[in-house]
Amino acid sequence: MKIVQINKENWTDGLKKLSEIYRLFGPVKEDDFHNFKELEQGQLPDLNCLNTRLSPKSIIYPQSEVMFEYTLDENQKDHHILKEVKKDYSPQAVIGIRPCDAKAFALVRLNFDTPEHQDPYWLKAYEATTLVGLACESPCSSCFCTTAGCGPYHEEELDLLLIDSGDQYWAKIITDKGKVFLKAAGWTQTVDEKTALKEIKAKKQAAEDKICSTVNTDKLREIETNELYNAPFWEEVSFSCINCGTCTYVCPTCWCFDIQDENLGSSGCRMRNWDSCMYPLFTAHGSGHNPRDTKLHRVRQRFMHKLKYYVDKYDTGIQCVGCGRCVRLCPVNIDIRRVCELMNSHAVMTD
Amino acid sequence: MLSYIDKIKEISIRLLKECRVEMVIGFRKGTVPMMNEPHFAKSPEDVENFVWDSNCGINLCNYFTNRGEKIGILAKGCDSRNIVTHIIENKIKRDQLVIIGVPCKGMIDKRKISAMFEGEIGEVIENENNITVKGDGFEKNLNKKDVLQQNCAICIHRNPVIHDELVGELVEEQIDVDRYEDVREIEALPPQEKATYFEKLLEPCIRCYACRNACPLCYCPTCFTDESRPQWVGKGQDPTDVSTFHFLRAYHCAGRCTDCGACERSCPVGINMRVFTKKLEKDCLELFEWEAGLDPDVRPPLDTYRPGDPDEFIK
Amino acid sequence: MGIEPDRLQFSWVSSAEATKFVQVATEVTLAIKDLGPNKNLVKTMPKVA
Amino acid sequence: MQNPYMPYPVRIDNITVETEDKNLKTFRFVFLNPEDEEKFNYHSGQFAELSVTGKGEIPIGIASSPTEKGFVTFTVNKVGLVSSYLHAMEEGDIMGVRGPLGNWYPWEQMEGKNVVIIGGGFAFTTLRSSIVYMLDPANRSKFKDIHVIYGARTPGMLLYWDELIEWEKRDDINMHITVDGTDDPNWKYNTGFVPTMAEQKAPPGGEDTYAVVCGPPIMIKFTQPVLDKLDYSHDRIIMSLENRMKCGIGMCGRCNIGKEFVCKDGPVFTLAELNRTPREY
Repeated sequence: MKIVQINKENWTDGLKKLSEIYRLFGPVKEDDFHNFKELEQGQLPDLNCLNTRLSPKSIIYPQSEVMFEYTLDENQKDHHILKEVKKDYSPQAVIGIRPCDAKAFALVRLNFDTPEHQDPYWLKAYEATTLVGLACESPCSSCFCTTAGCGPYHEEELDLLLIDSGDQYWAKIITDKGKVFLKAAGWTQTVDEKTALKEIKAKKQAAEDKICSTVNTDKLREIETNELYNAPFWEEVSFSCINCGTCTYVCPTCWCFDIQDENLGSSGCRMRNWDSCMYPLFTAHGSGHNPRDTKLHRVRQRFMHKLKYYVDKYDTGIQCVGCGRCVRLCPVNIDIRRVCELMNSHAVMTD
Repeated sequence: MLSYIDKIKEISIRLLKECRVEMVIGFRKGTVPMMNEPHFAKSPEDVENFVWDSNCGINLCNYFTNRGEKIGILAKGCDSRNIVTHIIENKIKRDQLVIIGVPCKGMIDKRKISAMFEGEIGEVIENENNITVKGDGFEKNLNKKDVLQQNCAICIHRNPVIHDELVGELVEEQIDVDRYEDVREIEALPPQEKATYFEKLLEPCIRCYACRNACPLCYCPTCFTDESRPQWVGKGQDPTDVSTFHFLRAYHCAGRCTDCGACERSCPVGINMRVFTKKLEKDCLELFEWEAGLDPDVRPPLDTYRPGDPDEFIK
Repeated sequence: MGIEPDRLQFSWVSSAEATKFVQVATEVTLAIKDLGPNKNLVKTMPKVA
Repeated sequence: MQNPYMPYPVRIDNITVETEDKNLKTFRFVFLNPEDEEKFNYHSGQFAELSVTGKGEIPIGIASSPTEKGFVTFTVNKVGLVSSYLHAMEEGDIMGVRGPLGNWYPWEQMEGKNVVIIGGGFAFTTLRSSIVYMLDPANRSKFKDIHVIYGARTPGMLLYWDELIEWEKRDDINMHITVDGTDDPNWKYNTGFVPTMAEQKAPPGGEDTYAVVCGPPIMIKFTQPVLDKLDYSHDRIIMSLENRMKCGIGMCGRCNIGKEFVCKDGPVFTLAELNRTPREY
C-alpha cells in the first residue's frame, strides 16, 4: 500500500482521532494572512492557503526556547548549577506543510545533527514530528523551488504527501511515520494505485509547469570563494538593505541563534533565541571590533552562506528551497533570485 | 505622479554631470508587484534604472545617514520633514544634500490591496488616478485614493517642506483631515482594555526590527534594545519584552516622527505600530503646538523649556 | 500603555519640604494599595515548551 | 543523547591577577564531579566556554596543559558583560566549564620539528599551555628546538611572569621576552615589537620548522612579512583565531570565516588555509 484515499467527509473525523495522539499544527488564517498554529480541539487546518506568512520552522525550532534552569540562591544545594528542563516531546504532526518547507528541515538538519555534536532540542522535536505535506497546486509567482532542489510535489523529509483531488485527498505514504499517522486517523481506504499515480504524475507536471521563476546555481561550486567575496556587485546589492532580520526570520532554512541567561529574582534560565546575521551585534567582539561591521559585510554573508559556503561545506546544493518568502517580505525588495543570478554569472565571467 | 520620472532623471543626470553630488538616491523597479527598491546612481548612466510610482513608500533618508559624500535625494513631503529633523539633530548638514522634492499624492497600501484578493496578485498597473490589479482569474480597477497607505490618506504635508529642486507642480494639500480618530479610540479605553489591545496588537511581532531599521530616525549606533550593559530588554519572545521594545522605540521618536509610514510598510507581519508614534505626535501637537520637521531653525519641544509648558500632571 | 493613571504620579518636593514628602508618599502609597498589584508589563519566567 | 550545551560544574579554586592593569586574571577551576575531569580531555590549543550562571558564556582558550592534572586554568581579559562579572567572582564560587571545544595545534605534525612560538599580549594563554606541554619530560624529546618570542606593552603586562623566568633559565627552550618599551633600568630582557624581535631571533623557516603565532591583529599583520622573509611556508605558519561565539560547536552560525566555523573547524588554522578564506575575524 503506497496510496490511501481520504474522503473529505472523513477529514474532520480523522483529525479528531489524531488529536488524541498528536499535537496537531496547521495553517490558520488570522487577520490578513496564514500561519502555522497548534490546532485547538475541532479546529481545522486551512488547506486553501497559498503558503503561510512565516515558515513552520518554529514548530521544531521555537523562536525562544528554554535550555536550562538554575537557581542563584546560595542556600540551595545546587545553586549556580544548570539543570535540564523537562520538555514535551510527545508526538506532533504538521498538517499541510508545503514540500519546500519540509525540505528545509533536511537542509537545517545538516547543521544540527553533525558527526561531532547533536543539538538535542532540535533533534528531539524533529523526531517527534510527523510531516504531512500538501502538494502545491498553485505556486506563487515568486516561488522558484524547482531550481532550488525542490518542487511542488517534492517528497524529501515528508512522511506523507497529500494531493487534493476534488472530493478526496490522496495520501502518498513516504515513511513508516506516515503509515502510523494514517492508521491513527482511521484513513485506510485503498485505491487503484496505477490510476492514482498516473493522475498524480499529471498534476505534478502541471504544478511544476506553473513555476515561472528560476535560478541558476550550476557555477556556484566551482568559483573561488574569495573571487565571489570580492565581486564588485555587493555594494549595489546591499545598498538598500536596512539590516532588519525579516529575511532570516521568515526563511525556513535559516537557523542562527543566540544564547542568553534570563534571571527573575534568584532563579533563572538559559534560553536560546533566533538571531540574524543581518544584525551588527551578531558578530561584534567584546572589544568593540566587528569583523562584519558594515551592511555590505552582512548582506554578503547571508548570500554567501546560502549560495556558496553551504554549497561548498555539504555538497548538497544551495541552502534555499525557493519558497520565496524573503522575496515577498523584504521591506526593500532585495531579491535572492537576482543575487543568485549575479553570483552565478560572476562565476561564468571569471571562468 | 507617474510623469515625475522624466524630470527626476533629468535633474539627477544634471546634478551628477555638474558634480554637484556624488550620488543620487532614488528607486528602481521592484521584482514583485507593488514594490520598488531603494537604489543609487553614481553616474548619469545609472540614472536610467530610476522609477517613480505609488510604490516608493520607503523613506530614503535612511540611506544618507553616516555617509560622507554629497548626495542628491528624492524627498516626498514626509521624507523632507525627516530631512529637517536630521538637520535639527545635527545628523546631516544642509549643504551635504541636494533635495529633489517630490510633491506626493500618496503611496498605495500593498498590504491592504493584497488582502482584498483571495489569490496571488500577479501584476499591478498604475495610471494617474487608478490602478488595475491582475491575478489568476481576476482583474479589478481600483481608485488609488481608496487604497492609500493610512498615513498617506491622512497626510497634511504632501509637498516637500524643504527642497532645492522640484520634480513637478506642488499638489493641493488635504485639509480638514482627522488625523487622530484611531488614537482617540484607544485613548478612550479603560487601562486594562488598553493593555489587552496592545498585547493583541503586538502578538504577531517576531522582533525582526524592520520597523526600527526602516525608520530613518532610529539611527542610534546601538539601540537600547541591543544594549547588553545594562540589558534593558530581554531578547526573547516574552510579551513584556516585545511591548517594551515597541513602546520605548515610539517614545524615542516623540516630536521627531513625520509619519512617513516606513515602519508599518516594512512590517512582515502587518502590525500597525503607527498608533504609538501617532499618539505621541498628537500629544506634541496638543501640548506644544509642535509638528515635527517643518522648520530647521526651530528647536523641538523636548529640548526646549518654556515657562508655559504644560505641567498639570505634577501634583 | 495600559498603566492606570494613579499608578504613576509626579510631584515637586524640595529637600526642605519634609512634611510635603511624607504627605505625597502617604497619598501615593494609599492610591496604589487601592489599585492592587500591577499586572501589566510584568515579566514572568519563560514557559518551557 | 548527550547535551553539548551542558557545562561541567566547577568551583573557582584560585584567582591570580596577572597584569599591572588588573584586567587579566587567571582562574583555576576544579571540577565538582571528579569524573568530569576525565571527560574534559583536551589538547593544547583548544578552548572552552566559561559559563557564568545567570550571565552567560564566554569562549576562552585553555591556559593549562593536558599534562597538568587536577584542575584547568583560563586567563580572562575583562571586556564584556560576562568577563566583567567573572572578574568580580571569588574563590569558592560555583560556575561551569563547557568543552573542550575546537581543534588544537597540530602536535602530531610538529613532532620531530623545530617549534617557534610567537605571541603578543594576552593571546599567550594557549601558547603557555603549549610550552608546558612540550616541556613536559614525557614530551620534550618529541620536538627539536623550541623558540619562544613573547612580547607585551610593558613588563607588567606580561602574563605568567614566574614561569617565563623559569623557562629563561632552562637550556632546552630559547626564550626571547620583549616589551614595547619600559622605563625600568633593571629590565634585563629585550625591548622592541614582537615582529622585529621575530626577525632577529626566529630561526629560518623550512621543512623542519613550524611557527605558531597568536596575538593582536596588528602584531599578526607585521609578523607575517617577517616570516615570509624568513622563508616560512604558509602551511607551516599556524595561527589561532578569535571570533564572537555562542554555541562553540558550529551551530549558532556567527563565527564563520567563509565555510569554516572558527569554533569547530578552528580556532587553529594554517596561514595557507586562511589565505583561501574571507578575512572576517
